[in-house]
Amino acid sequence: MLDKNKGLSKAREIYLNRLQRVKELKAAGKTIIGYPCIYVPVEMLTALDLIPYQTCGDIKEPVTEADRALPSSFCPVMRNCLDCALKNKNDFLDGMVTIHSCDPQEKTARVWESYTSYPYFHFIDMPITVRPEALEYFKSQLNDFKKTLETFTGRKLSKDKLESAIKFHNRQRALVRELYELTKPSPPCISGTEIIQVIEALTSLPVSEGNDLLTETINEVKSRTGGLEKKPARLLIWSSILDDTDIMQVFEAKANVVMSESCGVIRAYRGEVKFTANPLEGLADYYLNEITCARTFRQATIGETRKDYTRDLQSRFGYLKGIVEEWKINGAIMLLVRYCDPFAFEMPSLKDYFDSIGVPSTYIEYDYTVGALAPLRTRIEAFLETINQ
Amino acid sequence: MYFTGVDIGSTMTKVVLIDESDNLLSAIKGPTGPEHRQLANEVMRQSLEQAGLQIDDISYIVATGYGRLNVPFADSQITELSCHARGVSSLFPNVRTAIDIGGQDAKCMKINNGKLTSFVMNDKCAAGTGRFLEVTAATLGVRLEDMGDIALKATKKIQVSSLCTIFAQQEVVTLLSRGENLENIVAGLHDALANRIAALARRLGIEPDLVLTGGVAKNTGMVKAMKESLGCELLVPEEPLLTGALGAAILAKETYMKAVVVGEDLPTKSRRLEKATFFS
Amino acid sequence: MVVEKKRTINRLKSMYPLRAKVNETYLKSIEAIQAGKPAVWGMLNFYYGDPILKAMDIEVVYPENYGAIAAATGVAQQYLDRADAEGFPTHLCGYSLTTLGYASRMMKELNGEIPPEAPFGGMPKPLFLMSSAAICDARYKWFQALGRYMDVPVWPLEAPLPGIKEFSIEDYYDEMVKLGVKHLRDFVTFVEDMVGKKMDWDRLDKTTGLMIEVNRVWHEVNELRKARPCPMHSRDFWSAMPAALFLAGDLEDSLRLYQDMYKEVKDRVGNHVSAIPDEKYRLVFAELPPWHSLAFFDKLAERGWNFVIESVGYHPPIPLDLSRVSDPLERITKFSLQFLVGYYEDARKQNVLGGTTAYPYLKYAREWKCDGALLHPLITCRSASTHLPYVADMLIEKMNVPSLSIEGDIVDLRLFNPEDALAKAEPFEETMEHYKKMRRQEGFDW
Amino acid sequence: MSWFIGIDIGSAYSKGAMIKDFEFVASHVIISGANYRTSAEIIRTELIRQANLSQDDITNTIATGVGADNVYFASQKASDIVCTARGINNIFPQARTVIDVASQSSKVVRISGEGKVVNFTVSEKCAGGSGRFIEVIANVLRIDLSDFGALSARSKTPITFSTGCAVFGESEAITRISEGIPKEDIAAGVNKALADKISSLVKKLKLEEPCAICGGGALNVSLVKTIEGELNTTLLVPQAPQFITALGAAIIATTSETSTVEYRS
Repeated sequence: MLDKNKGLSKAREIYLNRLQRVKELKAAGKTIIGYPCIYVPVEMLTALDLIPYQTCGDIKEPVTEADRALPSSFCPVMRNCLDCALKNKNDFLDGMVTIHSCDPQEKTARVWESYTSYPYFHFIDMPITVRPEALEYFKSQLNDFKKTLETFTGRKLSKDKLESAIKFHNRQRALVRELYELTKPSPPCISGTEIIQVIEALTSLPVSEGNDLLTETINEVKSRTGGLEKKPARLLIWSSILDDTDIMQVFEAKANVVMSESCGVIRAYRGEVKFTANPLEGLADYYLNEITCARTFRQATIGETRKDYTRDLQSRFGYLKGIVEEWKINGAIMLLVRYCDPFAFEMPSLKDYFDSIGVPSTYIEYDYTVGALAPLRTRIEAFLETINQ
Repeated sequence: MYFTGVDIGSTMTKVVLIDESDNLLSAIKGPTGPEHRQLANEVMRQSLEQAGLQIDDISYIVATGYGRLNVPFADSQITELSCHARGVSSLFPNVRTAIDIGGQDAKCMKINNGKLTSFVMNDKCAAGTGRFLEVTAATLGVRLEDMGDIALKATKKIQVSSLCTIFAQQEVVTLLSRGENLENIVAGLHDALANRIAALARRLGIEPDLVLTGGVAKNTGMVKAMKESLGCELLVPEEPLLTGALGAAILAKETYMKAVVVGEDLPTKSRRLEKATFFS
Repeated sequence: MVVEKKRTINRLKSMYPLRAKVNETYLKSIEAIQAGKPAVWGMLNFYYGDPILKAMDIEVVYPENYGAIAAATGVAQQYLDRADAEGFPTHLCGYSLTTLGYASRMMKELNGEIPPEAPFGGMPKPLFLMSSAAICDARYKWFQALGRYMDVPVWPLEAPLPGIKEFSIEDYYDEMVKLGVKHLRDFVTFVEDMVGKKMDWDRLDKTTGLMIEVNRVWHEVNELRKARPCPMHSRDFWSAMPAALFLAGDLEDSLRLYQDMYKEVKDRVGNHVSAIPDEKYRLVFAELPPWHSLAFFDKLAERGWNFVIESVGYHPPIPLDLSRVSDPLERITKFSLQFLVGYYEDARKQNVLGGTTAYPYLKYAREWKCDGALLHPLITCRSASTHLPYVADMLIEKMNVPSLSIEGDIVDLRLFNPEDALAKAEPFEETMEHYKKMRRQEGFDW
Repeated sequence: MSWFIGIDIGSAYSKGAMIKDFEFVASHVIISGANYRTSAEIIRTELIRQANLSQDDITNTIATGVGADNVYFASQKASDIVCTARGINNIFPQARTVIDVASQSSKVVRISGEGKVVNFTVSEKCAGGSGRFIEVIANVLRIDLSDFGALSARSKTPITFSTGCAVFGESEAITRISEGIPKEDIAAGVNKALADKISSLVKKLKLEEPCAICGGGALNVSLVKTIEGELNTTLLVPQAPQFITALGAAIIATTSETSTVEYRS
């Protein structure tokens, strides 16, 4: 008999009502700070006993308010995200931390700040390269973030507070990776849909509660008997964002999705923050170097004067090879959210890379609405028909 | 033994009935209404009537197309891509590339001895589908089936925006109010669509033999435009609308025969043609 | 029926020699390139990289501009289709798709030869690619994507994008300068390695000084346009800007010629000479103009529409005294930063925190006394369009200045429909009249 | 005795209105088709027939709409936005905002007491913001356009459309049908999608009440209701909403006040 308030069922419940817990915490006198992008160093919020809450759009909500400030040919995720804010769905927030991870994030952040009036609002700039001076600059940006946080809370952000926060969040990253170990068996012990529910729950919980949820979930899934239905294909999904179960269910109807290289799934949990003399160094390095989002300009050798496409692909997508082998992937879906430029420019090269490691791949575009998922179903099924013969 | 393929497309529903040696016993076409199930039952009934058979005579039934999930009596579903690939290659054994331009989407398929090996599909932007011609035909007050012949009468090329159907439509309006001649505008529209689809096909890489199928393949002006923008020969089936249903029927036969060979018994659906209706 | 083009706009005499000089040098550089002189593909980089390449005497071609040329001469479509076929989503920046299609044609089909159909001498295979983080993501991802077609090194120029409020944090500015200077120093080393010769620092110093002075004078010219009636039309701005924005042409010539423009405009102000016959309405234009149908501005001029200020993305930074900064790289950095942050203090005072590229339009409307804004959102150029709805909202909210939005595109030129635009002119005049009254009632001074 | 005609050649429909002493005496609508010139003639003939007059009885004719250039017998042409403003002002002088839901685009115009344009906005080119969306879906659902409103009014659970491409709204509808969604929910979903687009246009412009609605879309009761709900206001609906712009043109004809501008470029 499953405990309704533990593990997967709890995750599902929170996923369906992400605001519930933060609103409780708010009522209990906690300070809730929103952030729209995984590039925001949540450790710094946790360290000051602030509750990080990832604001996200609602795929089922048609955009009406955001038209006032953003055109329709714009990242539908951020349009939707802002729309929810302008519909006062995030009014419980005590503040927002935004970041220049990509144009839509930056443009939306400024409009957001201009149309709302949270007690606290901060914008972090972010360089595009991983060059040393860029890293230095990013560190200084995090330091400025620290300053405004301290002014807002009236508390000092001490080194040990920050380090213990980093420990908690590293622990969370480790647990998510452990959860993903459970998709390695065939059939996998946990579905992509369930994982989305867990991750979306994490991004709306204090880190410690999130870690408990993860531990419960891992134990529950390990103790599962029989596992899931074995489907004819083991898929990898590569996307900018994948935070809704509707689309995941379309993928999982006839295949097992065993790895989702995307925001809303594993991207924020791949690496680990290193402990450095000044913790901000470790944070800057992790967020700029470790997170594998297409927004960062990577090349084989920094400032190279010779260029070689093969090595270039390696430096941009090399990490996928190990994943493909360990998780025995036999098909990859390159999922593009419409108008996402950083990922859109990547697509042909990514296909080159998948071809080079012998993984069949297919390109799918979607506009972050539940509107027309059926044609998408046809594409997936046809793709599976091609790899299963 | 008899086998049936049912293809419920966005605009047309087709049924093909064959025997074990691929003889075509009946082929039925009818417009797809909002009530798929009822229609599936109806076209199936007609097709049986035409072939002089009872529903229980059919050994295996495969459904395909948008509405493939709404065929109550179908034994299994296969996507229209695999079905088109199979159908086209049964008509043209040497086909390597097939282009299907439907009302809602356009598909380009790579085919290797009857099997779909890879594909690209446009279902996100109407500018690259048959819908492009339907919408603009409506704006021009011209019957869709006449568009092709009108295009062939063109005296000069007009460039029409291929970026978006809505834009093209507004451009047509402007061209009309400027008094541009109808034939040239229509030809411009065909070129715009052909270029979009040619680009889609190039994404996949074109190898001969190249076959054009789907409703739009009946449009002579479109076939000409496609040849021009692809710069190569095009084969067109006599009944381009039926290749999907035909492929489904053949795949039904192959699935069934394979099962017979390995001696497994296939799960089959009830053969009752209930008068199900959709919006009851 | 076609009517012969009427020239209603009273163009500046002094603009023509400047434009001629720029074209002349452009042709020279094409010849040089065709004679085998190495060239670099560059992104409009808001001064970070250009003075360095200029000081090293390296020819630069700008794929963004070439995209516009390809569109105007009608060759763009084949490159767009090609990029589509290569698997680049069609909703990407039209200029980038044109370039990618061009590169694919040049490298895959003509093994490095310039395509015969390419207008204006085409773009040769570059020595390296200089992209920029400024303004939009496409501008560095696009050059990275070119790696599919040619193994040439890419240098993405960093360009900080500070927060408007955050900008006032202690040391914030200094850190941006630190980044810029270190980054440019490494860039210089990179360029030295690529061309195999050393930087002539005196020359860089001189080039930088000239760049700053040219832009200062150019800024002063545009300040004069606050006069009523406005002496200089946006058409003249767009014709004259490349010398300051891309440092096209010889900087000493450009300086002299901008000074001549200053004299003529000043003279017009003195004699109340207007850029159009009868200035009824003063408008601000955003962002990229419809290059292919600029005649449309004559039509509007006939109705008394004067375009008195425009396109912040093309405007010189608000002048900043850098005479005491000795390191040219630091001067370049501060000058480039000024392009954005020059507006920040004012923006903060007005508490307009949205879009760094949005705020300047409010300043324009207020100081150039605009009755309306003509917005030109572009379907496949998000960076020049996404801030426009916000601009419109702020203009009407904060100063009762209405906006008219006319959609277009950078490559699919047919999307811009002058008839449609002109059909909206009449109601928009009623709108401008209404808000003129409103402004008076609410105590605005125009 | 003097009669005035306004002719509105839209990209889908052509409408004509004839007035005498600012009162409707005749009106007529046809599908524009490919030859606007002929459409204009047909309308004029019909208007004159209805009022049994002869051409010489017509004092002045003003043309508007995308095809205005083809109305060779018009003395001048006027912007459709101005015409809509004048037209609605003639019927509802109290109206300060008017929503025009036409086949190809929707527009919102704010107007002064004198029927002058205060401000206006037109739906984005590439967006499901026009009445065409409804026509297309009605066709897919095989229902008469006039029943569309009544049908969707029956829906308890309207579906959500991704209000992106108007053309692809159709694929979505078909998709939903194949998923087994009832007709009325799809119809209601379309109305909701269109109402969303329109109300965000209105919000963009800031609603000033009272607000009227015209154009073919105003005949769709459930669309009107949905918009009323989203803007939380009561909309004034004229008897013959699709003729408002033509009426405005006729009114302008009475006081030939409009600039003659050479539209060609």
